[in-house]
Amino acid sequence: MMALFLRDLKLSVRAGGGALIGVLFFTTVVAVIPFGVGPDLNLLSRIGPAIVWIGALLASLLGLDRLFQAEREDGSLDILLMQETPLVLTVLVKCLAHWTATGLPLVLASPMLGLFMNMNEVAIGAVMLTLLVGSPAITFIGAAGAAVAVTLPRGGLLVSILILPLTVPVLIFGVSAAYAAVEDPAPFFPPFAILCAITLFFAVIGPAAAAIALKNSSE
Amino acid sequence: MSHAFYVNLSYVFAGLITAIMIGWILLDGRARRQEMAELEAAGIRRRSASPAKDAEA
Amino acid sequence: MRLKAENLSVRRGDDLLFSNISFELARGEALIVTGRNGSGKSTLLRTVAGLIHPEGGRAYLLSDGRESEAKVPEASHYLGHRNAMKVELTVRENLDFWKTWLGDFEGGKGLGIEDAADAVGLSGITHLPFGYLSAGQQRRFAMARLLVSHRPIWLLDEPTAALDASADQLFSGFVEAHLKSGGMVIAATHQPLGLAETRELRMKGFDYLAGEHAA
Amino acid sequence: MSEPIPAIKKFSDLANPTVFLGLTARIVPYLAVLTALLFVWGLYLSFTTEGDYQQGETVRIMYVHVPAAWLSMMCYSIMAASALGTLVWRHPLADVSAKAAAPLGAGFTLLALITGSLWGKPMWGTWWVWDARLTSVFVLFLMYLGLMALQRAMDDPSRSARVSAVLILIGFVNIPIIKFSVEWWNTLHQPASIMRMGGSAIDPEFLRPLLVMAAAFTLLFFTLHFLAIRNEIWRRRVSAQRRLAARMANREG
Repeated sequence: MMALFLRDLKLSVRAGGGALIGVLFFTTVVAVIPFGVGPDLNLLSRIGPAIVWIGALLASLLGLDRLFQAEREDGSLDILLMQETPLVLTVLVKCLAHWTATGLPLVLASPMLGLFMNMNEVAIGAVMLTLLVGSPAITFIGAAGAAVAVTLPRGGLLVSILILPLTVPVLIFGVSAAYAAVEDPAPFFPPFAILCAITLFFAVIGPAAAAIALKNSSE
Repeated sequence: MSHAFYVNLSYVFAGLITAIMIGWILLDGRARRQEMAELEAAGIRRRSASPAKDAEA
Repeated sequence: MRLKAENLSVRRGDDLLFSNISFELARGEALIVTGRNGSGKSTLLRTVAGLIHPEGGRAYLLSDGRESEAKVPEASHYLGHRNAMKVELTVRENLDFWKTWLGDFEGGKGLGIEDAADAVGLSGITHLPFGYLSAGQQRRFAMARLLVSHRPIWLLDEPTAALDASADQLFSGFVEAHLKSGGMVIAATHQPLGLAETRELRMKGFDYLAGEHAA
Repeated sequence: MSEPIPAIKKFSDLANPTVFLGLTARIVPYLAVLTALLFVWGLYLSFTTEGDYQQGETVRIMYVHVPAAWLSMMCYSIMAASALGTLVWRHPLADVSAKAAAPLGAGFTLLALITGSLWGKPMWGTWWVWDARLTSVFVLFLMYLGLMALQRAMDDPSRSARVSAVLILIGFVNIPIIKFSVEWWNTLHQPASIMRMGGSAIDPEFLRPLLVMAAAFTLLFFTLHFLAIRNEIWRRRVSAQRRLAARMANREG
C-alpha cells in the first residue's frame, strides 16, 4: 500500500507540476474576485471565507479526472484490479496520495489568499482548518466520479459536473464553520463536527462507490 | 504588536526564502551530478562490454 | 494445481461473443488461443483474468482435486496490449513498484530487478525513465514484470506484437522456462510462439464448435 | 565536474555551454564570497542605523523589501532579454537562462510581497490592499508561477523554448505598469524615492544600508542564476545522454 502511495506521489510531482498548477488556479480564481466586486476591503473580508472555499473546491476538481484514467490508459488499472487486495483500500490509498499531492498545497496556500481577502487572523485560521478537514471529502467524492467516467473518452468535464453538486454539503458546512469562528453568535463547533462527519462518511462511501464502478468498468 | 516584531519577522522570511532558494539549487545540482555519474558508470560498463561496437559508432 | 474453466460465455451488447468454452490446464501445459480478429481471444483472456464478468460459467483453481481458495486472478499475470508502466518513472521504479505491489504467489519467488532486466537483455538502463525507451524496449520491460513476481499462470494477449525476431525468441524462452518450472500459460496470438508442445483453442466467432480442441 | 576550460577564441564561443560551465566554475566562488561579505556589511548597517522619525523601526523592513522588489523586476527583464535571445538570435543558452531565472524571480517576488505585507500592517493597518502597485506585483508573481508551470509541462525543451519566450515577452507589459503604477494611480504605496528625476529624496542615513543590501541581493541573484543555469545545462545533458543510452542499449540487445 505504501508503495502505491509513494508511486502516485512521485507521479504527480514528476508529471508537469500538478500541485503547482492547482495552486496557481486557486490563486488566480481568488485573485480575480476583487476585480469583479471592487477593492472594498470590508466587503472582501466579509465574503473572503466563501471565496477562498469556492476557489479551493474548484481547484481540487482539476486533476481528479486523471485519477483512474491515467491508470487505465497504460493498462495498470487491469493489474491493480486483479489483486485480491480490497479494491476499496486501493482506491482509498490513491485518494490519499492525490490529496497529499494536490489538496494539501491548496490548504497551505489558503492563508496567503486569506490575507489578500483582508480576512483577520481568526478567519484565516478557521478557513485553513476547515479546508484541511473538508478538502479530503472532495477528493473522495471525486474518486467516485472519476471511476464512473473512467471509460469515457472525454470524461474530464463530465467528472466535474457530476461531482460538483455532491460537494455542496461540504461547501455549506465548511463555509458556515469558517464564518462561525468569526461571527460571535454562531458556535464554531457544531458545523465543524458535521464537516468532519461528512469527510469520514465520504471516506467510506466514495472509495466504495469507486470500487464498484471500477469493477464494472472494463469491457 | 511592537514594530520590532514586524521587522524581525520580515528578516526571518528573507532568510527563509533565500535559504530555500539556495538549498534547492544546491540539491538540484547535486542530483544532476549524481545522474551524470550514474550515466558515466553505465557508459563505461557498456564500452568495456563491447569495445568493438563502440569503436565503430 | 490445475486451472479449470467451465462453460464460459460472454455477451457483448445483444450478441453472445462466445459461449460454453471449457478447458483444463495442468502444470506445465500451455494453451494457445488463435482465431481471426474480433473472435473474442482478448475477451476470453480478460474473462479468465477476472476483468470481465462472464454471462455464464466460471474459471477456478483446483488443488488436490478440490477447489482452491485462491482465485484465478491472484494467481495470474496478465500481459495485455498495454505495458502497465508509467512513462514518468524510471524502469527500476516501475518494476520495483510492481514487485512490492504484486508480491509472490505461493510456491515461487520472483527475480530481482536487475536480474530481470538482465534476462530481457537490457541491463544497465534501468535508471532511465520508461518514456525514454523505444517501443520494443518498453515491451521487453513489460515482460520483465512477469519475472519479478511469481505467478503460476501467465495470461498473454498478443505478447509479441511489438517485438523483433530476436526478442520474440527471447520471449519464447521465458514461456518455455515458465512451463518447465510447472507454470501454466494461456496465450492469444496470431503468430506461433515457437513452443513445442501446446494445445490450441481456435476461436471462430459465434459459429465455432465449443471447446473442440480443448481437453 | 572539473572539465578543462577551452579558451574563448571567438565571441560565438560564449554560446557554448561547455565554455559557460567552465566560466561558472571559475566565477561563482568569488561571487559567493563577495555576496556573503556584502550581506554581512549590509545587515550590520541595517540594524545599526537610526530609525525614521515617521516610520520608526519599521523602516528597516525597507532594506529587504526594496531590493527584493527591485530584483523581482530585474529578473523579469533578464527573462525578457533571454526570450528575445531565443526568438531573434536563437542563442542556445538564452532559453536555459530564462528557465533558470523563473523560480528565482518567483522567490524574490514572494519575498517582496511578504515583506511589503509586514510593512503595511503596522503602517497602514492592513496586510493587503488591492491597489495598483500591489496588484501588479501580485500579477507578476502569478506570471512567474505560470511560466514555471509551462516550462515544466513540456518535456521537449526546444519546443517549449519559443512558446514560453513569446509568453514572457507578452508579460513584459506588466513591468512598466509596476514601475509607474505609483505615479499613474493614487495608491497607498509610497512613490519611488531613490531613482527619480532631480536626485534621490532619501536621507543618506538610510541610503547607505539600502544600497549595500541592494548590491548584496543583486549579487546573490546572479550567483544563484549562474548555478541554476549550470543545473539546467546539466539536466539537458543528462536527458540527451539518457536517450542516447537507450538507443545504444537497443543496438546491442
